[in-house]
Amino acid sequence: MSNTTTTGAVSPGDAKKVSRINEVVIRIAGNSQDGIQAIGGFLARLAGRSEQEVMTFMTIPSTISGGPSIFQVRIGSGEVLTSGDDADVLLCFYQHSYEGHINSLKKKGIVLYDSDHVVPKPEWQDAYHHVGIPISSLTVEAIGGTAKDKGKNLYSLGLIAKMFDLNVPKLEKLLGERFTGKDPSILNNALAAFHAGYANSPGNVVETFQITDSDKKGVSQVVMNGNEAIAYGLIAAGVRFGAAYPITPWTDIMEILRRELPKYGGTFIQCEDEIASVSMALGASFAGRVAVTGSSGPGIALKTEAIGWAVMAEMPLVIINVQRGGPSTGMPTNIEQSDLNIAINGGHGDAPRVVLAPANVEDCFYMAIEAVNIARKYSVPVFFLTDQGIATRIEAFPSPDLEKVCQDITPDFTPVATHKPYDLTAKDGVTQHIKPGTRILDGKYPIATGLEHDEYGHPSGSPKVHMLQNAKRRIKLQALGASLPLPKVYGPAEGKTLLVGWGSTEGPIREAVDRFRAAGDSVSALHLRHVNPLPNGLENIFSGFSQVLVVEMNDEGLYGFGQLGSILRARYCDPKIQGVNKTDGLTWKVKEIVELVKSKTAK
Amino acid sequence: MSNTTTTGAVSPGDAKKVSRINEVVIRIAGNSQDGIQAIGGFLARLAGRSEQEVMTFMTIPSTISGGPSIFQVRIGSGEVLTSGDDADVLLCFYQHSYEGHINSLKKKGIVLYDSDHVVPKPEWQDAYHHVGIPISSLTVEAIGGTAKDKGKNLYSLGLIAKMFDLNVPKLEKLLGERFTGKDPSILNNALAAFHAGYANSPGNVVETFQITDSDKKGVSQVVMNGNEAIAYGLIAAGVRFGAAYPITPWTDIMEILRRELPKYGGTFIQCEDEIASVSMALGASFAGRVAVTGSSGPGIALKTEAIGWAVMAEMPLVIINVQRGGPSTGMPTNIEQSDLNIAINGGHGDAPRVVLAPANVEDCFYMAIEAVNIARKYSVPVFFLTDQGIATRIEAFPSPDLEKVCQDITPDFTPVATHKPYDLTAKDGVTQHIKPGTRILDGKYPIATGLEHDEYGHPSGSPKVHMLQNAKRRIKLQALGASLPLPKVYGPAEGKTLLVGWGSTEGPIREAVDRFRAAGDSVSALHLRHVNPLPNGLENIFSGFSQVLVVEMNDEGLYGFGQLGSILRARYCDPKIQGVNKTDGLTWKVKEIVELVKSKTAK
Amino acid sequence: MSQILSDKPVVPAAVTETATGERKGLTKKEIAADHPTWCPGCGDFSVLALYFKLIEKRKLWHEKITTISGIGCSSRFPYFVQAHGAHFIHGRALPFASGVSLSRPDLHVFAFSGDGDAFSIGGNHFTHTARKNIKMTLVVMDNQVYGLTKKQTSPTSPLGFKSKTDIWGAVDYPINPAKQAIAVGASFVARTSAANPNHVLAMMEAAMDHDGFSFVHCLSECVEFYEGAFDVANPRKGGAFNEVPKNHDVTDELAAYKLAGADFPGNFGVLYKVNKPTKNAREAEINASFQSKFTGLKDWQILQKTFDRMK
Amino acid sequence: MSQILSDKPVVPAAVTETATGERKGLTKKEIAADHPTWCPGCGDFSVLALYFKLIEKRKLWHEKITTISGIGCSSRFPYFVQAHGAHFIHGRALPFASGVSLSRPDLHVFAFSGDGDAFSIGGNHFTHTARKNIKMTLVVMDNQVYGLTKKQTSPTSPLGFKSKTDIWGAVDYPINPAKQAIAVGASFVARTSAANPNHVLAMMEAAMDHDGFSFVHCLSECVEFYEGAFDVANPRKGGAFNEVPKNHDVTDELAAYKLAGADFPGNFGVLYKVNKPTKNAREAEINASFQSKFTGLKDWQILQKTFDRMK
Ligand SMILES: Cc1ncc(C[n+]2csc(CCOP(=O)(O)OP(=O)(O)O)c2C)c(N)n1
Ligand SMILES: Cc1ncc(C[n+]2csc(CCOP(=O)(O)OP(=O)(O)O)c2C)c(N)n1
Ligand code: SF4
Ligand code: SF4
Ligand SMILES: [Mg+2]
Ligand SMILES: [Mg+2]
Repeated sequence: MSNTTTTGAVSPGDAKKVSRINEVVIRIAGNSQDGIQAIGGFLARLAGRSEQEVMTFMTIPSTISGGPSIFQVRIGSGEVLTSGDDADVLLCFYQHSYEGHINSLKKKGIVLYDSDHVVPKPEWQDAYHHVGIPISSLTVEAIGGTAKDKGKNLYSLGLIAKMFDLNVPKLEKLLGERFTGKDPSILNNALAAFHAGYANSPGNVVETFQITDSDKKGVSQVVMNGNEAIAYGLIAAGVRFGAAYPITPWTDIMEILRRELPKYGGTFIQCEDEIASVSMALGASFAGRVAVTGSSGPGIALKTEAIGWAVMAEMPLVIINVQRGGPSTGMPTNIEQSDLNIAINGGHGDAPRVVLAPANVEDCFYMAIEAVNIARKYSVPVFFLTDQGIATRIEAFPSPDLEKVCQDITPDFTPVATHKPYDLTAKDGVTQHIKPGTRILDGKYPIATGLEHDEYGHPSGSPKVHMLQNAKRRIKLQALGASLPLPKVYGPAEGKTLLVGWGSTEGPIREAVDRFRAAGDSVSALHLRHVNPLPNGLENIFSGFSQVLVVEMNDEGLYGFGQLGSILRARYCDPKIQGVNKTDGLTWKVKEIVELVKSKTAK
Repeated sequence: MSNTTTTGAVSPGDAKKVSRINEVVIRIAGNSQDGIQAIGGFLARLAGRSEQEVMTFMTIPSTISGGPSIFQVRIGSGEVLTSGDDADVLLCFYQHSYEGHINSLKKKGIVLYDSDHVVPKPEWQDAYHHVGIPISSLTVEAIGGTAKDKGKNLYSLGLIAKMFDLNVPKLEKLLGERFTGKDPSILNNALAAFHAGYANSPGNVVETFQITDSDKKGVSQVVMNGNEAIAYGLIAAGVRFGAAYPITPWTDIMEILRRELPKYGGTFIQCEDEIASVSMALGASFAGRVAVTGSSGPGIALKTEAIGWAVMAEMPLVIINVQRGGPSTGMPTNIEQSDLNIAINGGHGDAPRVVLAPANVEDCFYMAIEAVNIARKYSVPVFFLTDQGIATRIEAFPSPDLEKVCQDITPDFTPVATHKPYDLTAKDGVTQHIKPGTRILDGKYPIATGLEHDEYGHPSGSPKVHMLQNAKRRIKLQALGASLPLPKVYGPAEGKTLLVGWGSTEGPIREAVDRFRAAGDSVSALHLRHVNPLPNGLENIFSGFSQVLVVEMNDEGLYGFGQLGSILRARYCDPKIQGVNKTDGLTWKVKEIVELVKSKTAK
Repeated sequence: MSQILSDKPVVPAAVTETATGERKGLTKKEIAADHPTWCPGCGDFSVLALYFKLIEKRKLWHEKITTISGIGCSSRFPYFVQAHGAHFIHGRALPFASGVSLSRPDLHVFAFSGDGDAFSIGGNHFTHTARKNIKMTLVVMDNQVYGLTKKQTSPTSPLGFKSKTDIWGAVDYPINPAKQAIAVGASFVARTSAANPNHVLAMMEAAMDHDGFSFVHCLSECVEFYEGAFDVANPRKGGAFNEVPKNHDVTDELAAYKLAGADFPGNFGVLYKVNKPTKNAREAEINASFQSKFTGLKDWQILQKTFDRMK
Repeated sequence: MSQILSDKPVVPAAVTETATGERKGLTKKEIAADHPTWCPGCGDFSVLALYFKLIEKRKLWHEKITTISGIGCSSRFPYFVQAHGAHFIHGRALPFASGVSLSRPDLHVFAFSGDGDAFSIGGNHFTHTARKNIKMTLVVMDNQVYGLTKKQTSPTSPLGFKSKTDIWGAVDYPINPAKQAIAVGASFVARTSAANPNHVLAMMEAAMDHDGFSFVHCLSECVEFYEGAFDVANPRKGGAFNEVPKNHDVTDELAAYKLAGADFPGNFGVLYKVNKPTKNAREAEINASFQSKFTGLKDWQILQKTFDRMK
């Protein structure tokens, strides 16, 4: 909890008093049916509307019939980089939630438990401040017997609202928005449960807290998870066609696009499989404007052949890969960054493609637009590597200026005199297709093709042409690499250790840097959002450090360097580049990074 | 032509004389319908029966209706490493064959042309020794008007037999074997055409040649191409089930297995697509003994998802990949080594797999057996990366001792007391599946699965289990790597430049080394047959050289190091590792390697 | 080739030995493995229970049954059965099962699949496994929705079904699995419903006894995402369970096609059943004819003969 | 949703302008591109010539036709036509063409495919494109063999056909493409033969005019690997070209199914044709109903409304 020392820790005192804190981590543990994600969602949204930063973390049960599930939310008035290693407050509904998560509570933290279901352990009484409330029965009392299971989340929201002196009118408004369009009795019940919780003032809660005002006053924020940010980013970018097949955790994105695109005259098609969907998206890219497809793990593997066609035919396409635990069906609801290899090197033949990886939820939105624009500009397939962590993580970020950000990318059908889609003399190898519907006055029409081809797309078996076209496909990406900005080092640009990350790990890595520096260790961080091609000039950054540790959520691999680590080593041949890896399917805790980095440094 | 200086070059003299040579390169150029592959095949087979070494090279027209095609054969009594950069004799049937291939003839070489179709160019008369024979009309004369197009290859074989004083009874026997079972008039026609050619003694052929006796006297040889060697290697290894879908140049292998396996009680299934075929092969591996699937380029991409299952389920499988020019449909009848990336890194998640690459046709046979045995021993999918070059290249090699080599790998169905297929305590992570049909006395049966799993194969969402099972899958391959023999350096073990190759390029690289060393340059070579995992200890070999050049038939890639080059750089972080790459779809000429290496050395 | 030679499967000795011994049929307890992770009330429980019953009743043994599936709620099946099994990838249970069937004539091969698994991503394998008549039983637990991925439209979802990918109601015409199976050449096609246990068992038995590709289309309700989908076929929910008319000729393709096309939920029972050589038999026949030419030779000797011709 | 609203396609301005002008129909010379690489005598030449004729006769323009294919001899088609085209990957011409069709209502979308491309690797796309009734024309040039890869068994090869993968004669029952198409819901199914040019043209025209997924199954001889395969349907080779009986009701599914199942080569002509809403129309309808709620708003304003709810 950053700055807690200066603002007062969340710990019980002798008398009810109000402490000002600048952030809090709340973990809610129950079963997936308990609506704990809803409580988390309300808290996150409230933080967004209060110009605070917020980050959430949740687990999804891997069994079909549901089961234990948690939602953790961290709200702060300063920068919030992770959802927090340890909680200040643990709200738990069952004995298993209590016993299973007490370890994630800070020493002296508050455990708020449903005394209808939880019997507290004597041996933990000292370490944690226990507050028992018969949440289930009080909810029944408040809203009647039937709604029991549905209301206790809102009752608990009331408890938390009271404890942290949250803005009740804003919360009421959020509840109202959530339950609009439904039977009004539902909203009334919800409000009743919430107010009952708010009114309850358990005797041994001796302190309430106020989160200090944000330093971002006046900034209007939106609150969403990474999958939503990607879907809306694509819409803002002008994408109007997509096709896919469901798979967790990609599915949300297709569900959003399926239901939203029609508003914009666009269409999203659920296909019979992943191969059909990448093919259909390519058909639409060929026919008009860059289309999107997406998947996770196994579905990405199935799209590989068609993506190779996109490389050869130089067809723009955005492929969203919401990574999950692999290999094979693996751990579908867990977090991993192990698809970098397939994204960069998964094609047969020499099939270079662009790989981007957003660092956080806001980045999901803007980088989706960048992905579309790179695909269009370079006529290439672009892999967008997000992961299960960002996908379901909720963050607040400043509302984008949509009038500026939204793009109109309707294709141009003005007749042209002549056209060579695979012009070998084009600067940096960058060419564009014209679209069906466009008349070509010299009567020579191009073919988009997966065979090696001449400049019009007609088959060629010429050795020279193959070398030149291979080079064209490579040079385009080298030109893109040269155009990319060098990422900024977090922390001093020179020092002992540089932590390199990519994708969703930016937050925990930065927080680890903060901890190191607070302890006097010379550690900085570099975050790569453009993973293939890499921006030029990284070697100059690396040269400022005596050790470069690539922090990734994937296996160390046969030779011990992880997936990005191996790529950096191959390019720079710098033996000080080493890996820090794990594959437990969970986001990095800051302390895990700190410990592993220490152990690597000790060596 | 090695040693030609000591044995007399193939060049015309003043009087008909017999020169003894130790090798010759003959290129036959015509159209694909002319049966030029048959001439080449007879020559190769004859060399095999004469204990000579032989290597061939052919091109296949990429258009459906056929077209220009060549067959080149190099026969020698010493070691034959390549099919030869330049020909000693060019036999050409048409003007386009003449004009298109004269460049590949050595200066002062013999061009033997069909004067019915070819008008020789005056400007080339000096550089090459021209011998015109009305092959077409003489063939008609010999065997009648109808057989015209079919016989001229055999007529030409006669001409060549005479010119090189080939063993006529052996050739007659070969013809006899080839045409057994057919209408006897076909054989008679063939022999008639052959003898007519043999009897013709063109006035200006002033010299005949005799290839010196082989130093391998008494060694019985077999003659086949790489695809045949793989198919028979798999049979020798005990593989009795396979499934695939046709694709050039993989198809021959499946055609051979489809027709041969029934003799051994095995079955090969042509499936509806590549996904079905890898799945069916995995079903058979699960059910009994390791099965095979295979493909080229696009089909390999389609198999990726299921191969990921094999990694996760630890199911043995051999995947033959006959590489061709990529990406996408690419150049289906050309040669390339550009599928190393997909073989090693093409799976989603952390999905390490074994990758082997045979160096020549003989190696195709023995390495197919090794592939099967690695798959069995380590319960892993094994990629076998051959290429279009080896696939169609004919070589002679000592007849294997089949009684020793052939394996019986019938599974064992003896009941077991208990069984854990994913036992985490197994040494080096190496475990074996038992097969359906096996009774397990404790009544706990395992599931082969693509989900992360406990030791019995039942799903597990435990972070710890995922880390441990990921490690198990990695450690097995690390153990395999540790067990691999370090390849021997060709040439001195220390020096200036080390050329590193893999797959079908062993021959040309060695010949390049020979040329360099003959010219006094300090160049050696190292050939990797086990590409993933690499054998341990290569760094010790590299340390003996000031430059390590990785010679590959693939694109240099975004950062300039080629596919294997990048992998070696990532592992060893040794900046002296650089790439020598080309993608013209043709086998390396020795002189190309020499020139490129020189240019890299000059830098 | 018109006659099927019986190719003797190489039955593992140890097992045969035991098999002729005095082992008793398995009890339900011995067959059940993990407790199913399905939602309480899911139709798939019933299918599992009847598979257990089939194994009990027909005295099958653990090591003789192979349970194979793809991915989906329904495809979790193998984990719940104590027998050799494989949980393969989405949509590909059939080719995997074919690999087992074609190489192990001594095993009973059962594949369990969902409507998405079998008819969407796996639709082509369904067609080709059926046309080749590969011996095995496929049971599709059709809930007309994607269960595991939480409520998307499936290829059997009816028009108008409101899923997360068709919030306005499904617009794509659903397929009729039985019709497709008949048209592409399946030799056994039956329809049943998980809500009628006796009927499910009867269909599974008939399917197992069929020498060829036997397809059991089993309606199985997803109580989580498509509650009440099959009430219309459930007498206890006010619907009607109409069996295939007694006079239906199961070998008459046109009649079967017509019956299969009846309005949902149509008729339950065996719609189509013809006997024709299986792919297994055809391949065994090819093998027998080749092997007869090499009687008494060891494998290496057969290969030697080939190599002798390559000299 | 039962009524199809007509969603006005955004026809590119420049083109419409020209279109209303005085352009004449194209000549064969203007339509022909590369000289076909097919073997002399290949049936595919005829199909290409009739496609040219269709373009000439119906006064289609280069930029309005889109020719799409997979991989195979037949799939080389787009290279030979001067029009926007795509030579996609093996078996996937249909989903690619669907992407064109669903996003560009102003274009004529034609896909050309071989029997392996369409019914083997591409079989599932065939099923699902048909059931969704996506507007386009698919012409399958069926030579009952794999041509490009040089003579392997195809899913339409008859039993006993000696290919390189069945040297003893094919043992797998072939599929009947027309039957499969009808069973899975295609709305237009016709059969023709490249040896009968007038008939091919008539079928292509009828297919093009059909508002939905139109499938033309065209026998097209591979003279290289399956010579004489269709002599039985060729009066010039002693066979008979039997047309669909005059009294056949093309809207009667059962009658069409029965006719489609007649012994090879069966009857030529339109076997089945029904009108039902296309996927294109259904999606346009959804769009129209949503867009009517946002009339006058710019795209960014629509998105702003959504973001306002995410605060
Ligand atoms: C290649 C691939 N694509 C998608 C998925 C995600 N997925 C898992 S199950 C499933 C469909 C489930 O529906 P169904 O087959 O009807 O089975 P049910 O869950 O309804 O029993 C999907 C799309 C996957 N695991 N693999
Ligand atoms: C994924 C993939 N698998 C296999 C191939 C090889 N291949 C090319 S065309 C073809 C089949 C050709 O047969 P058909 O579709 O009937 O067309 P035809 O050549 O007979 O016109 C095959 C198997 C390929 N190009 N891509
Ligand atoms: S989601 Fe549906 S199909 Fe899956 S277990 Fe639950 S009820 Fe059954
Ligand atoms: S191989 Fe057959 S299908 Fe292909 S072009 Fe030649 S004749 Fe036509
Ligand atoms: Mg389902
Ligand atoms: Mg064909």
